[in-house]
Amino acid sequence: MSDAETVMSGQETKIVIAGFGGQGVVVAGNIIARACVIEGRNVTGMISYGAEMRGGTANATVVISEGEIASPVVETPDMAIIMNQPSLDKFEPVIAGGGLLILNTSLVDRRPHRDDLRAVQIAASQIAHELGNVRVANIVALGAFIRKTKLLRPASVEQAIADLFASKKAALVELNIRALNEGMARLVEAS
Amino acid sequence: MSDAETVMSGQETKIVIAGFGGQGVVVAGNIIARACVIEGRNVTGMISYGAEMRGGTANATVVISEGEIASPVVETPDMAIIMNQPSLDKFEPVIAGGGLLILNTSLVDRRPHRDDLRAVQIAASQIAHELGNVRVANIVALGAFIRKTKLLRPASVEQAIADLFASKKAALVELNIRALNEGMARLVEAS
Amino acid sequence: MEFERPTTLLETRTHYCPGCGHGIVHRLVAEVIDELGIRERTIGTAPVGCAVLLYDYFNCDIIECAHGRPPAVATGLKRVLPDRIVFTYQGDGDLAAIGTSETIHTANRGENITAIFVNNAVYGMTGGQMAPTTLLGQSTTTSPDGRGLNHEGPPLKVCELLASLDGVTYLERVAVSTAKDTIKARKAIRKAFVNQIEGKGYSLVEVLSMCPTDWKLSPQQGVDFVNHQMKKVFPLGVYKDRS
Amino acid sequence: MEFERPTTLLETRTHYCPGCGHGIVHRLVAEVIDELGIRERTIGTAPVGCAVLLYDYFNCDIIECAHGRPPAVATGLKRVLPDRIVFTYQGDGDLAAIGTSETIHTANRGENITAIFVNNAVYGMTGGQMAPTTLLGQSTTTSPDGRGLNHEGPPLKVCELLASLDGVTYLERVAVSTAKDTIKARKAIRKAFVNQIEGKGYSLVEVLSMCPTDWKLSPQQGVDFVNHQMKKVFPLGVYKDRS
Amino acid sequence: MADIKIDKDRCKGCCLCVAECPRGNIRMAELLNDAGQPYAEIVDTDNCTGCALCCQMCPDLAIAIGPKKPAPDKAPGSV
Amino acid sequence: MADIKIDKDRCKGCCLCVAECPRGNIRMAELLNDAGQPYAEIVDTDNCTGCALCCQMCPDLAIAIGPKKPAPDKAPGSV
Amino acid sequence: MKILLKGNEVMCEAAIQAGCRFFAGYPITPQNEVPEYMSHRMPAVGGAFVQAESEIAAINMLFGASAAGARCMTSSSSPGISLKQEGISYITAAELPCVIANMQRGGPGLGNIRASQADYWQAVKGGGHGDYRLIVLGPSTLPELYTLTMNAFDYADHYRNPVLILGDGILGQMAEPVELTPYAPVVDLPEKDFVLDGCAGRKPRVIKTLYLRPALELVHRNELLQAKYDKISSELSLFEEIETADAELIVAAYGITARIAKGAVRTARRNGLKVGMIRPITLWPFPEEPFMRAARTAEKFLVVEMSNGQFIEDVKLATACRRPVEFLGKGGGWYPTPEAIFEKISTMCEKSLAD
Amino acid sequence: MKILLKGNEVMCEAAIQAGCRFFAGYPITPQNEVPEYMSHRMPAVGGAFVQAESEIAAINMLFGASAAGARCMTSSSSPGISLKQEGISYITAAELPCVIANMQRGGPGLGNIRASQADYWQAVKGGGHGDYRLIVLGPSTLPELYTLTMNAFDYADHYRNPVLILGDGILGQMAEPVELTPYAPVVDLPEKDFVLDGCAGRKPRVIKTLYLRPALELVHRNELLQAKYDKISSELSLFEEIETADAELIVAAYGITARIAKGAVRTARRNGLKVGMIRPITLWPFPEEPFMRAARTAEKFLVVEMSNGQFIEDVKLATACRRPVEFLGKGGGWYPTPEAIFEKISTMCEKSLAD
Ligand SMILES: Cc1ncc(C[n+]2csc(CCOP(=O)(O)OP(=O)(O)O)c2C)c(N)n1
Ligand SMILES: Cc1ncc(C[n+]2csc(CCOP(=O)(O)OP(=O)(O)O)c2C)c(N)n1
Ligand code: SF4
Ligand code: SF4
Ligand code: SF4
Ligand code: SF4
Ligand code: SF4
Ligand code: SF4
Ligand SMILES: [Mg+2]
Ligand SMILES: [Mg+2]
Repeated sequence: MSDAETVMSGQETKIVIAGFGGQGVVVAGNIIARACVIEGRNVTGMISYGAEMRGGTANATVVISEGEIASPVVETPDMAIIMNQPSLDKFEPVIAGGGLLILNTSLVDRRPHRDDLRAVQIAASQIAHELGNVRVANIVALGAFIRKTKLLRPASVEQAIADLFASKKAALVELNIRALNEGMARLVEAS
Repeated sequence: MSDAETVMSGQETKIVIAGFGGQGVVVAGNIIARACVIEGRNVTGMISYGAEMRGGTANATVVISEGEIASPVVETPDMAIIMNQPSLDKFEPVIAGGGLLILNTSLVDRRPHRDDLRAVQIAASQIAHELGNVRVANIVALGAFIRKTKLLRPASVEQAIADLFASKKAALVELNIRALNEGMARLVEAS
Repeated sequence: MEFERPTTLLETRTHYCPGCGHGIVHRLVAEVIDELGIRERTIGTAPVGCAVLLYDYFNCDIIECAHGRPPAVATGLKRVLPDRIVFTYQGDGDLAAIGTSETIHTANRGENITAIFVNNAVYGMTGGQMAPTTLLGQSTTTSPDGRGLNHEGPPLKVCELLASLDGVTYLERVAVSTAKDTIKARKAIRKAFVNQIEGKGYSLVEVLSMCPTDWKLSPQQGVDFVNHQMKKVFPLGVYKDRS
Repeated sequence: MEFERPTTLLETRTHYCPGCGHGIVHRLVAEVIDELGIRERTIGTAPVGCAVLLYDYFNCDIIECAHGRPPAVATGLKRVLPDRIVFTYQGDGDLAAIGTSETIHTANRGENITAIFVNNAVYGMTGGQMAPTTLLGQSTTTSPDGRGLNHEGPPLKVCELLASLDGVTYLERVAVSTAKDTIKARKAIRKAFVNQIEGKGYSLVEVLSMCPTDWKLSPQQGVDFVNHQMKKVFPLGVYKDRS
Repeated sequence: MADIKIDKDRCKGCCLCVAECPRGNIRMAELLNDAGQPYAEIVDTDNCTGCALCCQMCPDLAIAIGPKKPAPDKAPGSV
Repeated sequence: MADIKIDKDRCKGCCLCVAECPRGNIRMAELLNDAGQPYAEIVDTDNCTGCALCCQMCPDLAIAIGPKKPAPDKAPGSV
Repeated sequence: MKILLKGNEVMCEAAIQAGCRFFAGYPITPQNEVPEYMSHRMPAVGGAFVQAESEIAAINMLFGASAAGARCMTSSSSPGISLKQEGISYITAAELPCVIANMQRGGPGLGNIRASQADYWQAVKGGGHGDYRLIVLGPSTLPELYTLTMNAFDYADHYRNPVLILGDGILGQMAEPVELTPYAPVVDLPEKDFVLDGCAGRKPRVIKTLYLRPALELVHRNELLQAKYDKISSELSLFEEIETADAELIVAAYGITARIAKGAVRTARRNGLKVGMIRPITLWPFPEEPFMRAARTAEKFLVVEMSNGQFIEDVKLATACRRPVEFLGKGGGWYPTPEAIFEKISTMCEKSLAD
Repeated sequence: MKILLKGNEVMCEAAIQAGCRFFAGYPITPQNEVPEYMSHRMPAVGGAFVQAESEIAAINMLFGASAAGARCMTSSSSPGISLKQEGISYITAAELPCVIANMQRGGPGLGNIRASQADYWQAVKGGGHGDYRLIVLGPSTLPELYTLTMNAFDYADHYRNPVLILGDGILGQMAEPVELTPYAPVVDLPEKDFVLDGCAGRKPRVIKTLYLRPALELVHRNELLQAKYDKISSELSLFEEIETADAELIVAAYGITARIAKGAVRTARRNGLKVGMIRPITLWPFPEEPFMRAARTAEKFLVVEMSNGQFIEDVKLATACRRPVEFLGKGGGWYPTPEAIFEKISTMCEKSLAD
């Protein structure tokens, strides 16, 4: 199945971004959703703050669709950006068959067990560290994600980043855009 | 219509005792109800604390019946013990046709307007004053009531008084029983 | 000396019992409103308690609140209309039992309102149950053997309690059990309103008041109870003045 | 010196954030329960707040209460079982906002219980809103420009407030922001439990505690915030001791 | 002497004024008012100083004191 | 020297112990623990006085100090 | 021997007979006799009476007292009961037995202090949040109030569920002779294995209502609660039926209203009208069976209630809307007379004849 | 231009656009963004934000703010809304306009912070005491939440009645692009002749809910309120109908559940199943007309709700129990997927064929 097919297979594309609290998964989800708005597409986003309170993992979900979106709640994501090991353990079992994983290999130390999933690797935390701020690992992974899925235009994502950090320092926007580009450049197709 | 007829005319006999707060109308109602219990009759009692809060008039109602009592609420009393003028003004219009009024002439300065009611007069406050305590005016009026209606046996009423004041001084019981007898003795049939 | 009914008080005869302190407190508040010329921009809050019918007596806008919530209602009113004069009038059950939380937080936020707190050491309206301010040993319908230290605790002293709050501007405890006290009480109430006019924040005047009916005393004994019993436990005076 | 996990504390890893003061307070309470040998007759009340999962950590009977109501629940427990040891563990939102009334009246009734009050100047569990104890100028998610005197009022000082209540036995404010403070805090908590064992009435220990997450500070900065900011506004010490 | 009046129908008979009057100038009437309550009355208007202590104490605003008539023996402007 | 141990999986990496140790005897390890968090480690057990100040401060009870071994040079009953 | 007591006192005495040993309440008319009575009787029997600082404190004191194993009770009237709604949801979620009385008064708001039945929905559907159920009892006379109050403690313990006694101002204030029969349990009373009294000799216990992990734990918890509610529904259904067998018109009413309506039904029968009556005693679980039965034989229904129409919805649902249901009721302290009900019955019967 | 906002923020922004200038609230998940948003936006537009010391204080602050003439709002989630019940009864009795939002979470008790619809009865029947009604709106998407929130202020002012926005944790927490259209009133807005702002130039005004004298004054007051509720019922009925005309099966759902169910209905149609849907937007007044109509043509109904069965009773009443109504729902933070609903629909349709 090609990437484009994945997008079209259902009416809706369901994405989860998962990691530790502090890894910026909510920001990543926010950027995806904003990019959709820029592209005029239907989108819903949601932070699953369900079972966890303090500590534990955090995750954000996004649903993108060309039609009306029924449920903003994602139970079987088509795609997942996995920022750490516990998130892989948690989400691997529920990803839809044929689904896609973007794995932050810096903090994920195994390959998926399921063989009906596709995976892409990116040393996101490592790369972020190289860029001078480990907190942009989320954006690095996001870069890999959009490069792989072609779900969004890089320009929209850049715009979304610029909008989101508009009130903050310009340097921050720049750093994030660099992270995005690194991510797009350095993803590794898993064998 | 004879008194006995009055009692039997409906299944239930509905009585109201009305006066100023402090005139002991609740105590009078309580004694009637207790006397009924002693005689093994069905009875309900109620204090209408409805519209008035502080100040104003107080009234107690009693329903006596040989069968089951439907409503403990009395809207059209068959009999009324009227301890003061405002209570006459208030209750005269709602007494059932052919009903009976016991009027405390010490504080009621007119005769009933309606001609379908019967009235008995007793200078209850005056007599109570003579007995040394104006607060037993209620019992004096009660004496007149039971004498006139024969609804209850004087012995049951005396017993009820004794029970009610059991925890208080014996002198109080005695005073109240004297008041009862005075009331029975000194009622005046209204012309 | 002239003595006339204040225009802020309607002609209506009150429903209060003979010798009840509420009537005096009503007059004092009305006189102060008259004197300050603020009747037409004043909004009062009626409590649930014997004074619930405040609107039958006061010739100004009045809102009747849920039991204990006048401070919250007053907060809403005052925040929307900062240039109006808002006062609460509350009993001890209302202010110091069910409304404790609202009282403390409204006071501490320093809401620019005036609270008139009528402490009669009992729940008047409901027929004489124990109040937070009931004295030790005082018997009520729910403390038939007298309030006890062990189960009910000592009386709650509202002025002392609120005095520790940094947000509060002015606290005074007065009484209406002698003519002299009454004259002083008026001064305190006046000050509590003037503070508000001057934007100085939360003022509360606690008024020791008679409830002869629920104390099961004559009016004269009621006055004596305030003078000889209550004043001992609730000393009169200014508890805070940052105005 | 030996340092072991108290048996009153289960092995479970807590859900608290790194540098959160709750963990320290838990340990202190558990150590005191161990030391006094009362674990098997102690009943704790869990608040709604970050410490809601108290029962996952404490090896004794625990009841989780509605937000702000632990003092009332504790009253019910203690009146039915006067020879058991009952403690409440509450945050500043729980004890000093929604539960103000319950706190004051339980304290004033002199209920023979022990209250552990964890003051971290913010609503931890719900994500950092302003608490009654938030400092002036401290910004939170609901006081984004810093708490202001005008609209929010000054921080509420619980020990100072309760100190005026005649019914209260013992009040002390401590901190867990240095090892030395922690050792002192343990002594205060011990005393608050001993008072109860001896039937002396209501004791409350206020613990200044860190919430680095909602203060948006690192754990170390959190400790500094307690030491340099909070202690100034909330001076440590004994506020009442009638024991 | 003061222009003092007790509104008998407003009076609830609490007697607080009676106790408060420094001149013992108020007493309870023998009769009841229309509301059925005893009421207070001034013993002697001439004996009243107009100190208004009774008014201060009356919970029912039943006592009013009219404006002082300008004392005829004092010329306007004097002290 | 004390029998001090830091449970690395209980440690949440708050560093409060580090700042508290009067001997500068605690540091953060380079690695992350299983929960993905940095953790503290004792620099030198021999340098530890067993004062337990670190333990007093640790919000996660990650630091334990074992019972002091009876000092061999002190005969029981002496002092 | 029968003695004359006010309804509020009857209820208290029944509670004490049933072993209630903790009472917390806050004054409110028309139920002030309850805390007043309890304030002297409770200490006399070795129990605890607490005049709470608010209705909220009172219900939460019950939360503790019940957890500590005591039979316990609180009482209030409409506005005060509204304040207890959060507590009621918690106490039901925690499955703590207790008895709550609502002597309803006129509403909404401060209203007045006359009798009312306008808190029916609050009681039977749930004024608090979440899916929960109270067992709701609607006594009609003081002897029944006496018995049902004692039973209430049994149901509460048997099902580990709060029981609400839905009375009203008339029931609380009226006096009637009552035989104070001794207490005897009506259902079996399981050992209270949830009690928190210190963990000596056993594992620590927890009473809680928060269920976070795993994500659907609370859903599971709700399933268990629902299973319990289903069980209660299948086991507990109390009602009184009067001459329904051949009735063309069925009067449906509960509580004091049913007592009054009964008078009207008797009169109607004396006047040859084929009228019967169903009086639910348990308001939840709602006794559906007699209604379903009657819906097959009767032509129409008349609901009488002291509200603007709440109970009527349950009658419609119980009869599956099969028959027309007319209504006689108002809120705000209105109560019907037997005469007014009889008149309504007559009109309805005449109309039937005309049809 | 559409912007991406969380539901809680959308609601706040709509309120501000509609002229809301007073907000009081107390934090509770999942609606914390509401006070947080209001704490900075309200002062920015010259309004007042008060973080109340409790939910009870908050609702009573609204009592004052509304009396003072401001458009005002409070917000909370289930346990907090339970605490407001007394205040809600008062504010409705006093006929003070205001807007209250309930972003429902799992219950009963402390429950959890997932989404729920188990406070339906509390909202539409009345969790407080007495006969009163809230206008209850159940938005299903964020654009609708935006519009309905603005409308809520209009309905409140037009009818002098509180309006409750019955949302849930998903609606509050989800983000969706919304066009922030400018506010325009949807009903006419009478002059507020009840406002207490000092009696300069007019007679003093009173706002009260106590009616003691004459004895039936409160009954009369209730009659007036009921007349108003009848008027609202006859005028205000919002709902969405999807392919009901030829539907054999009608799905009934509201709020976020309806949004999810819609997906299932679309799928069903694509699969050739004759399925339609009715989505009440006003939950009170309940839109009976489309249900009555559908009960004539459809064979059966399916109710989907995130509770153990509350909304279903209104569906049964609105259809006069004419058709079988099946149920898909659970309480405690359960929510349906479009797939699960579709499955249920399929089973029901198969059964129909089999019949
Ligand atoms: C929520 C609620 N609880 C209780 C009541 C009943 N109630 C009415 S007034 C009152 C207390 C009155 O006492 P206080 O506030 O001291 O006023 P007072 O009558 O003594 O002036 C109470 C408990 C109520 N109306 N509402
Ligand atoms: C009735 C009710 N209102 C609000 C909440 C939401 N809530 C949960 S915890 C909390 C405050 C927590 O703050 P605090 O008591 O200071 O404890 P901390 O988390 O800071 O230790 C609030 C408002 C609730 N659960 N119930
Ligand atoms: S009961 Fe007490 S407070 Fe109420 S009116 Fe009478 S004397 Fe005054
Ligand atoms: S949010 Fe604050 S109080 Fe809560 S666990 Fe984290 S640090 Fe502790
Ligand atoms: S004014 Fe003074 S002197 Fe005159 S009656 Fe009154 S108290 Fe007595
Ligand atoms: S004080 Fe007033 S009410 Fe009392 S007796 Fe005197 S005049 Fe009458
Ligand atoms: S016990 Fe004392 S010396 Fe040893 S590591 Fe800890 S703080 Fe440092
Ligand atoms: S204090 Fe405890 S949790 Fe914090 S770094 Fe040190 S050992 Fe780890
Ligand atoms: Mg009082
Ligand atoms: Mg806190």
